Amino acid sequence: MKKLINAPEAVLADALSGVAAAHSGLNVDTENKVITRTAGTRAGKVALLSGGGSGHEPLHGGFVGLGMLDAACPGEVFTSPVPGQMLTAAQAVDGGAGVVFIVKNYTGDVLNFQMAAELAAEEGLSVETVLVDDDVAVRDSTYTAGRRGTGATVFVEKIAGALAEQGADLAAVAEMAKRVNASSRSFAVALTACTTPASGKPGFDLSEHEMEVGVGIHGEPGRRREKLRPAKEIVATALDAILDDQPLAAGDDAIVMVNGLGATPLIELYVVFNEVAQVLAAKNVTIARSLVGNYVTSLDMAGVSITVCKADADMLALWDAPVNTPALRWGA
Amino acid sequence: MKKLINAPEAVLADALSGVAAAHSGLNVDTENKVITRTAGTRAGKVALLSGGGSGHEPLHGGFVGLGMLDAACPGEVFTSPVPGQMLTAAQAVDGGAGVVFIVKNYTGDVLNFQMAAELAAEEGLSVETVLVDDDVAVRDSTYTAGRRGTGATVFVEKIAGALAEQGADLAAVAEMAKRVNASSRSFAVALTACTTPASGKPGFDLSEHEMEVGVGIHGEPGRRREKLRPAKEIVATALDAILDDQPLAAGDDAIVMVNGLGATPLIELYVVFNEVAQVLAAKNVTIARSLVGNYVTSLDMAGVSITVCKADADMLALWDAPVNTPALRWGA
Amino acid sequence: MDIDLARAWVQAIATAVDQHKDQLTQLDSAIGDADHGVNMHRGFSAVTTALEGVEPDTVGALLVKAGTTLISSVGGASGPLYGGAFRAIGKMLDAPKATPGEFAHALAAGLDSIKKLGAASPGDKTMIDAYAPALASFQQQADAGADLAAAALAAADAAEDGMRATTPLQARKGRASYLGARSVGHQDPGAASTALIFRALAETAVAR
Amino acid sequence: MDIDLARAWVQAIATAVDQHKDQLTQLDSAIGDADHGVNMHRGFSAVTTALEGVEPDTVGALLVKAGTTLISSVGGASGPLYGGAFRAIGKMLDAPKATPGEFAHALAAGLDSIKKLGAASPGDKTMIDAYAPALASFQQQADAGADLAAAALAAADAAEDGMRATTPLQARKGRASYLGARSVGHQDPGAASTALIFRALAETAVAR
Ligand SMILES: Nc1ncnc2c1ncn2[C@@H]1O[C@H](COP(=O)(O)OP(=O)(O)O)[C@@H](O)[C@H]1O
Ligand SMILES: Nc1ncnc2c1ncn2[C@@H]1O[C@H](COP(=O)(O)OP(=O)(O)O)[C@@H](O)[C@H]1O
Ligand SMILES: [Mg+2]
Ligand SMILES: [Mg+2]
Ligand SMILES: [Mg+2]
Ligand SMILES: [Mg+2]
Repeated sequence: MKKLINAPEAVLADALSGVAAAHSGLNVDTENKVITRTAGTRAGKVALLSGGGSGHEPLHGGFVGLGMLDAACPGEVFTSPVPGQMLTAAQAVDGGAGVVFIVKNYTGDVLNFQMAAELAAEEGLSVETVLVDDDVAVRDSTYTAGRRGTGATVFVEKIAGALAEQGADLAAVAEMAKRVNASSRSFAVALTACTTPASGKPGFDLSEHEMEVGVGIHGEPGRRREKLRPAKEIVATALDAILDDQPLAAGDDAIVMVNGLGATPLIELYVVFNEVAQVLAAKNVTIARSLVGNYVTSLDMAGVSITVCKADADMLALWDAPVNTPALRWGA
Repeated sequence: MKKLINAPEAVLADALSGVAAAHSGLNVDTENKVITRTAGTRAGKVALLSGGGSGHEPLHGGFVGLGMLDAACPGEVFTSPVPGQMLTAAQAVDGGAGVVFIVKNYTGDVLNFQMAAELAAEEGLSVETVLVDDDVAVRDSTYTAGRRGTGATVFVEKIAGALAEQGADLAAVAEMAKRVNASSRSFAVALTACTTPASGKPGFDLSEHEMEVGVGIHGEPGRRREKLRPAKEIVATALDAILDDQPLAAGDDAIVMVNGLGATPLIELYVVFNEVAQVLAAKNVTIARSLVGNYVTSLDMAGVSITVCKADADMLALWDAPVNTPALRWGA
Repeated sequence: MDIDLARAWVQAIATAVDQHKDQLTQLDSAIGDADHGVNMHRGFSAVTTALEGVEPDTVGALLVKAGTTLISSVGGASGPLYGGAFRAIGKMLDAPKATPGEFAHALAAGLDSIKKLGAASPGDKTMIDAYAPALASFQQQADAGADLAAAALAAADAAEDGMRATTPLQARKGRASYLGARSVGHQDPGAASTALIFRALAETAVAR
Repeated sequence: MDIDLARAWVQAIATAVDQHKDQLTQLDSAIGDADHGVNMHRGFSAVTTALEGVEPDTVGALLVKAGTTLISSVGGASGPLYGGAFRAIGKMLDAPKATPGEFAHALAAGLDSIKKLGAASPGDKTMIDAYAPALASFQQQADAGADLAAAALAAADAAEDGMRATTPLQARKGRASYLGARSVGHQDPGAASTALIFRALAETAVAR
């Protein structure tokens, strides 16, 4: 294992200290592992709180700030945070208008956030939980754990965060978060496995000519292993899966994210984005807004995820609203 | 070689089409390989032009926009652009007040930009060339090619770009660019080699327990090979080299960049930043501004570069001025 | 079961988890996210610390504290599931001692908690596939009048059988479910840790 | 040297570069940035295209065009250096034909151009370490009255000797200089391509 760290067990604490040192706009409670805005929550503003295992940076801490999250709770690497973190965070950021928990759909995250929501309710806080489950590589079914939450989290946090900043109430913010999630689909492909600091070994072995298709963001293998193919074909596979589940019609607007999984050079992400743009242009779908870069990563995994959100005018306007976080900033 | 590409020879063209599709604020001349601002250069504003081999994204195309570059000329991967690109770009962005060429100090870049400057002069353009040579891993000497230009390029482009936006004249902008370069030092360490699309193989082999110390951004081996060490010790080595060459005194302000070389997870960059912050705090040096992320990359190399600029009040004010580019944005 | 034994059991789990940390993580690496050993280790280290110097009046108080500590230190899926289970077990044991029959009831409450929280059924390739057969064997022995050691031994054997039987299953819950048919052929990490928990119970009871 | 021979020479270089592309890139991978083969290939492919259908009146016009094309297509350090050299050679050959002595003078102008642009000296582990001995041998043969083929053969041998002699040197110019002492033990890629250029000259002249 080759990592720029001091010790596997120190990664999270050291990184949080680094976040604290780098971003004066963030307040990092290193003891409780809670990241909030230095400015705090405006009285009467609905607070947005998210969290999950670490190793996906900039998610979620990098999205704390004006127009997006009020608090992030980082767990250990690939491990859900514990209920106490969310309770501490919720109490810290509640502005009297309630707190929306944005939870990626993984059993661990769901259970820990659920317990936190119960504890918060006992403390008199109003909490609404929104599940993100956009990964079409996993088919939804009542008999399974359901689809994973991946790239759409960024869209949910940005758009619902903007609505909260505008003063919408708890129900409205939660409702918009759900709408964005319902409109978004993702699909990912990995060229290499990632290595968690604790395990020290890659999660799986891939030959020089193979890729894992339909991977999540926790280093698990994908739905199937295939021969590595040109970017154009990989994009076709991903967009087929996405558009099969959420058709887009000519004239539709989309917000598109081409996201690196941690070890993918930006030049390759632009190659991928070019292919996505061509496919959508051929369908007369407009890429109204886009992100190309590393937003929801998986440690040192090489690969890409593509997220497409079928966006309405409200979503686009909220997308354009000011945001000022370490990883996403405009208009502020 | 595992890359998200269509073919090695198509990488640059495909990526440029991707940049064009992703950023409406950029105008991409895919034929001549020139990236400019869609808005063009304000009449009377000094234009900033940079360029170099591709594979360092977001450098330079990702820094084209308000408050930073007017044009970027991407060469083939790790290969200087040709003079014709710079001539085309200079003619496109000259606003009547002249053009500053920001050139990283590599023989190829220097020669190609020099020829371009001659051609531009023949066309009646005023051109000032500023060399960036911040990498202290390479000792300066009149008998060698001199120090490499690496991370400080971002500082030079940001700060000189802000000054140009404020209406300063050609000499003043070039002078500020030189001052920023003279105040900046960098040092880099690699955990893995990178693989260029054309060669298809890693530039060197490193065992699981080794790192290359004092690498550049073109996949070349470093000054020496060492046993992989904890982040704290790596940072000590890098900062020793940097501060040895450019001492910082208690009370000094610094702009610090902890930059991933392409395949480094952000969580590790924060671990490194934390160590940098501790060392500088112990010297009572203030990290007045900072960047943590992938800004000057080396394809899929895992590793980190640290850049420290001893900043005066002018530089800090210009740093804070509005910037609106794909990779750096605030206040606009 | 009494307070000292309960404490010894929890400590034996901590020791077993410490010894099998890498193995649990490797199992989780194959079909999950490579953290189960680390999670369990972090949790039971915290439990050991939390119980130091604590002198509860009931078996239940000790186990509830263990469960609460797991919830507040593990994270992941296993934290709430195991934490909730220990809390449920503890809540049934509001006395300084418990007969094997009472303990069987408590263990049943633990399984119910896991099922309720995680919504998994036997055969979904989870910790339930070790826990359910272990509970059944324990119950059977207790019903037949066996002592704690004998019942726990039977439970540990059954847990290990159940754990091994997860290998051919296709996962329907937890992260392994994302792999679909590719989860077949790998043993479930949570079932493995459940087997450790029942083996620790057996060894502690036998040593008494 | 005449116009047809010059054209054949440039085409022979293109063929040689095509055949040795990977080898040049591998040499550059060891102590540079792994692009010299690709650079040279891009450049001489462009030259081949640029010269198609062009019927210059002088040897020089053809070589100047080759040089200009290299400058506008190669990039890197080798583009301006080789491009400038071919332009300098060409500028000395303002006629349809040149004697070996005149061609030697032109080759000398090419080396001067490289030295002037790159500020490298013999022994710095660059293309100069193949070019300079090649030029010296060519000059010597021409002075002794040898024909182009004989002079070019001697030059090609000397270039290859010079190329091999770069291996033990420590680089002081170009990217390889960044490696300091670690550049020792590797052959310079630019010296290798220079050897190809002189070997192509010899083979073309001999074939005539
Ligand atoms: N819904 C569920 N019901 C019961 N057990 C589950 C469920 N989901 C996961 N598990 C158990 O949890 C184990 C994984 O725990 P752990 O690796 O610590 O958490 P995570 O999956 O969040 O990384 C699985 O091996 C499985 O036995
Ligand atoms: N200053 C110089 N003078 C002469 N030749 C040089 C100089 N710098 C580099 N070279 C030659 O250029 C070769 C490298 O060319 P190439 O790989 O195409 O360009 P780059 O180094 O820009 O990637 C070196 O092997 C060396 O022979
Ligand atoms: Mg986990
Ligand atoms: Mg090069
Ligand atoms: Mg796990
Ligand atoms: Mg090279």
